[in-house]
Amino acid sequence: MSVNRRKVLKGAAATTALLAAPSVLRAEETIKLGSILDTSGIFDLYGKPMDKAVDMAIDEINTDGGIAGRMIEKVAYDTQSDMALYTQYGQRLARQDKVDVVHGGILSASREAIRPTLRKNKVLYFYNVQYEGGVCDRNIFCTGITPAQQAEVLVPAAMEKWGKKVYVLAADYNYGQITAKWIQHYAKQAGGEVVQVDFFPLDVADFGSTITKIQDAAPDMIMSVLVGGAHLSFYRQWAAAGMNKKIPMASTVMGAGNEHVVLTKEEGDGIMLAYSFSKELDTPANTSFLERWTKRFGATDDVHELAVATYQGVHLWAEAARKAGSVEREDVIAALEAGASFDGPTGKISIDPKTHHATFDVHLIEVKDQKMAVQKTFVQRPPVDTQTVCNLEENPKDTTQYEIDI
Amino acid sequence: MDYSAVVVMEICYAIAVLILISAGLAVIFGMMRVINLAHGEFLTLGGYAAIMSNQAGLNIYLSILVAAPLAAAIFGFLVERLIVRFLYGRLINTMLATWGLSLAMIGGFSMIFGNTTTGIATPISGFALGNYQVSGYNLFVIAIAVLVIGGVYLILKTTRAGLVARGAMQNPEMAQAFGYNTSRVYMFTFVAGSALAGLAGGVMAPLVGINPAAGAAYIAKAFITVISGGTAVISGTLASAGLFGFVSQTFTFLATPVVGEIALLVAAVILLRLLPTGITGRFLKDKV
Amino acid sequence: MLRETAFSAAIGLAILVVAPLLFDDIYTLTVLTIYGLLALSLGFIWGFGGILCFGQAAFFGLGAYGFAIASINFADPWIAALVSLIIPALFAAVLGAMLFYGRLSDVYLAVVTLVVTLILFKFMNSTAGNAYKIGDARLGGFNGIPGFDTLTLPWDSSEYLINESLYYFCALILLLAFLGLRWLLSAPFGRILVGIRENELRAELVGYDVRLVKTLAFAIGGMLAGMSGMLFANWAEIVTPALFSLSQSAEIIIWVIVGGAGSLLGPIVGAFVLGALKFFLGQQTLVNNLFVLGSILVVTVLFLPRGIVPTLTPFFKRHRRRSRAAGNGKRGRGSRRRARHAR
Amino acid sequence: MHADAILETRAVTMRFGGVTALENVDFRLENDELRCLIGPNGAGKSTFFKCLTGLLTPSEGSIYLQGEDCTGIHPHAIARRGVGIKTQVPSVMNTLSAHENIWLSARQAQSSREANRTTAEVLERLDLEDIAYDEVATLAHGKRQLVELGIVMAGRPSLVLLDEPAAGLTGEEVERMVAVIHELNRDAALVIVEHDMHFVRSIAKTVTVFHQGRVLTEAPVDAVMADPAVRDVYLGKRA
Repeated sequence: MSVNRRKVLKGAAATTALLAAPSVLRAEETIKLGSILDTSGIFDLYGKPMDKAVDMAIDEINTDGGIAGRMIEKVAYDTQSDMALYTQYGQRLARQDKVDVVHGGILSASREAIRPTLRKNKVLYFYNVQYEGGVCDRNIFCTGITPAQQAEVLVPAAMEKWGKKVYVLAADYNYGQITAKWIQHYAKQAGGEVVQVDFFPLDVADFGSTITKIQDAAPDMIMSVLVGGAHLSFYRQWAAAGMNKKIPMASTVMGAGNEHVVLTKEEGDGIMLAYSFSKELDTPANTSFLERWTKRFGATDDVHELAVATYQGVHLWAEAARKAGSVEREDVIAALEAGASFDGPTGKISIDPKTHHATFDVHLIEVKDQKMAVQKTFVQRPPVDTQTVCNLEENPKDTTQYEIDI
Repeated sequence: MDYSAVVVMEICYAIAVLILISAGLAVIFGMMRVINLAHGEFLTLGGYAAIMSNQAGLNIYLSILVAAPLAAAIFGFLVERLIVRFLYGRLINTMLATWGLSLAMIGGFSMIFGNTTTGIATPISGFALGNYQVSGYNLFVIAIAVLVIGGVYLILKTTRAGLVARGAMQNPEMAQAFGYNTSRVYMFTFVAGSALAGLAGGVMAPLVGINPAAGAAYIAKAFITVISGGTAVISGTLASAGLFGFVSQTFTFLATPVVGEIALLVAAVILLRLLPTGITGRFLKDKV
Repeated sequence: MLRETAFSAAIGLAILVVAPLLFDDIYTLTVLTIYGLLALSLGFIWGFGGILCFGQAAFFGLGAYGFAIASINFADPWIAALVSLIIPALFAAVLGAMLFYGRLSDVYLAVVTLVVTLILFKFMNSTAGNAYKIGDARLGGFNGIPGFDTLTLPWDSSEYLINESLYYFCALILLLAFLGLRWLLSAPFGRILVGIRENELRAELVGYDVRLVKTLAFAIGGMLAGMSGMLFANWAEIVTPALFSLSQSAEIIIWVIVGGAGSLLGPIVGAFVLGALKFFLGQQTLVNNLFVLGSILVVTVLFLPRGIVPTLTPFFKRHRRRSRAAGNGKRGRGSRRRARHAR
Repeated sequence: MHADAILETRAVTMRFGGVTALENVDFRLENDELRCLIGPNGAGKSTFFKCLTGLLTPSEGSIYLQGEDCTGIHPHAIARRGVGIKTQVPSVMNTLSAHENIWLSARQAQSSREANRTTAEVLERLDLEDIAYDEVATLAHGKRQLVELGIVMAGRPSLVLLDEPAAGLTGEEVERMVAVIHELNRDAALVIVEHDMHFVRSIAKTVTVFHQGRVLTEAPVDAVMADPAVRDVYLGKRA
């Protein structure tokens, strides 16, 4: 199927290329980096800082002399938190703007909306977001943290501290479902027991009955995979009932949208997390990164995991392009598979050639006083979940997003 | 035993929330036959007002109970004068115009406040009910709902203003003939409805947090509750909030929150199929 | 009549053929055409049947999901296309029968259609688990269904309808739908439908089964919306629960009212103009898109309650054809109100 | 049992909540008969009409059309059995033309071609040809009454119900109405609710008097007008 389609596309691309000859010449001068993010609408609390991160990374690369002497130019579209617009702008980036690489996409649905388009048009794609894992596609690099990378660190640590009975609350979509499975997997491995898993659609904001149910089950700890603005209410209502003093909690997502700053100290304190980035990570690289961010944008209030992943994603791509001496898709892929790496605020980040997912440091974190205090660092964790299903070295033609069965 | 007490309290709480979020819409619909589809954003506005004034140092109860309804009332006044008053008697047109207003307000909120969810901590701590921890703020919400319903009832039944309002709504020409300015009555009614929406937003803010699109979660439920209740403000809202609160919480406890929400919606469809003009369109006709 | 139809067909064809030359972005043009069909479906039942459906997105979503699911399960995408027409039409017929045989009108009708859409939205959103499967198709919950096979040329199953060919296919369907509805409105069924919009009671008292006629019109509207959903699925190559969302329904209503509910052309124009506007607003960050759309709706309702096209028409057409069954939305509402009082 | 009447009601009772609007109404109308219903406001005449057209279903009792039990069937089904009604306030399709209004009624049971012919005929009989293509909403009250009558005629009914056909008409228009009514009566039985006794006298032979939801009396028009009980009802002495 895709063969024929590609043929048609090639034909169409050739005709338009003829018509657009002058712009091809201009493209020799600058490198076009396509950015496609929700910088308005309900997901803009993720998208806006990511957009800033793209700008900052591009400027830094250009200040360092660009890539092989060529400067990078950003071509950005705001998808307004509307999935239909991803398809539209994705096509535009690939077919009209003819960018050399695309960074962006936030929700998994948005990534899936543009991934086929970019693959068919042979435009390299970087998805720099924490997500459920399992995408196996040679054209895409996923530099965000995946569930197993968090759960393998978080679950044993939390169980050791608090006890064996775990109650899981998860957002009812792909990410939540898959992360919940990994939590169950690692809980069992550590000799514990998951007493109950409850799923909540993303717009549920009333958790009264759930809090009662949890008390009825009397677990030793809660694992929260609750996502987004509505689910934030859970932490409030949990604290309002006084439960935060009775049953401790760990989470794989809380804090990714700076939830720990929105919540008060009383509501947030003591929640255990695992991320690759924390503002409180005390390394020279991170300190310098935050200083540069402050200098450019005034404050670091909005920096979060996804913004840093995006920043590192852009740099990682640039590093590979420099090594390859080209921004051609195949050259960049080869350089990344050969171990191109970037030393960013979270430490070293490189690509696992089998899965095109990233390997980086993961930190165990505790929320203290609206800050993410780093407890312990686990160096260079590979994407173990995607590795169980994906091997691009053996099947380079694979394009599936696998649902990992544990 | 403790468990059933907690469940009963949760059901009461669910009903109270429905009453609170619907009251403003019900007053406006019942009295003026106007559906304010920006109602959800009026709630959001109340929520922002409460959060902002609290962050500015105002006492939390004053923020919730005074600043929130006041802000919504002022905004409601502007909306009535600038938009709604040109559309009286055109139910569908008011719905469309206020829907537009609702979208514009969501856009406006995002431009002003950004899309981050903000909130304030609940001012009342939890307490133990037997073996269970229960949120004390839930009781506060229930109390406010009771006060709101009681207040609206008293105003409509016993005060002169309520009498004039009821009269003007039932027969504008006659009220006008008696020398009452119906335009002003409509205006006050709309402002009062807006204030109730703002109050609800303020009361809910500590529980659910506010973001620009937060109103969308309420408007559908409030709309359904009010229409299913019919045009009688008090008895209609009480009846449908009671029914839907009970149904949704029961199903939430038996299954999951989604099942609870879907049960509420299915109940509404069945109800309207059986009683096409709402509960009070069929029963309790002469009640307020 | 025939000559006029041929004339408008020719003009429509010319516009749709020329459009790609003027508008360099065929991909966006395609989706605008699809939105045009969606707006047309609501414009028909609202403007001519007097049925304001707050849940047109439900049929749109069902068409899109119907296609995606059927395409995964059946080898031939054209079978899937057929399925994606039948499902929304049937669903609309059943829902319509429930509404109209239950004598629901106005705001009550609005509530029920809205609630049904919400139920579908919430349901689709909570189908992320493995158990939600139709045949080989996982429903996917919030993330939707990606990666289904799209339409191919009927005579050559290896050539996909993409880019230009997809656009021309969509444009053709839009044109056919437009002409089909024009014909329908001049046929007895359409005239009866307009009569019912004008005075339901009277139509009933001369012996028309109002419930049946409205149900049929509603089903036709549902089918057209489903068809646009099917095309959308082909265009986007992914379907998500957002298709069922309240904001999707809102957008359809805004297209129709801004374009003008009393004509068939109005909704299409509304969809094209506002769809394009939304697309261009995405390229700037100064003003929030929702703010602009919402303000446009408020201003339209206040100052142009009949919409763009019916307001402009008199300037082009000095005198109306006298026997035409067309009216305008505003008056229609008034007489419906009277009809209700009479009952 | 004698031949089936075109309309017969047996013990029709209609209650709204606690209020009884009709009580045990027995009414019989022969083919080709023309009957007037009179009675003070609130006597139940309009409710009775609503029951006959199916807009209301009687709480008790039954309604027979040509011997067939039609209680509780839907208004459009009753219309299809040949019952046409002109309501008190003209119920027409306001933004459509007179032609379209009448055509829609004719088209219900006729083919399009036949309906065209019927429409032309009706327009001619009612002398509405010059305004046939005007929007009905723009017509004068009297013309709208005629358009509604045209709608009724085009359906070729066998039973016509007229609710106050003379209300609001000028003297000349009343005369025309009387003529139309007589013409209608050639093919159909009629029941006419009317207050204007003068008008009643000029058209009806038999009159049925409603009072407080019951049939008070049923007699030739002159006898009714001489009946002191009827006069009391109208003047309210017994009320």
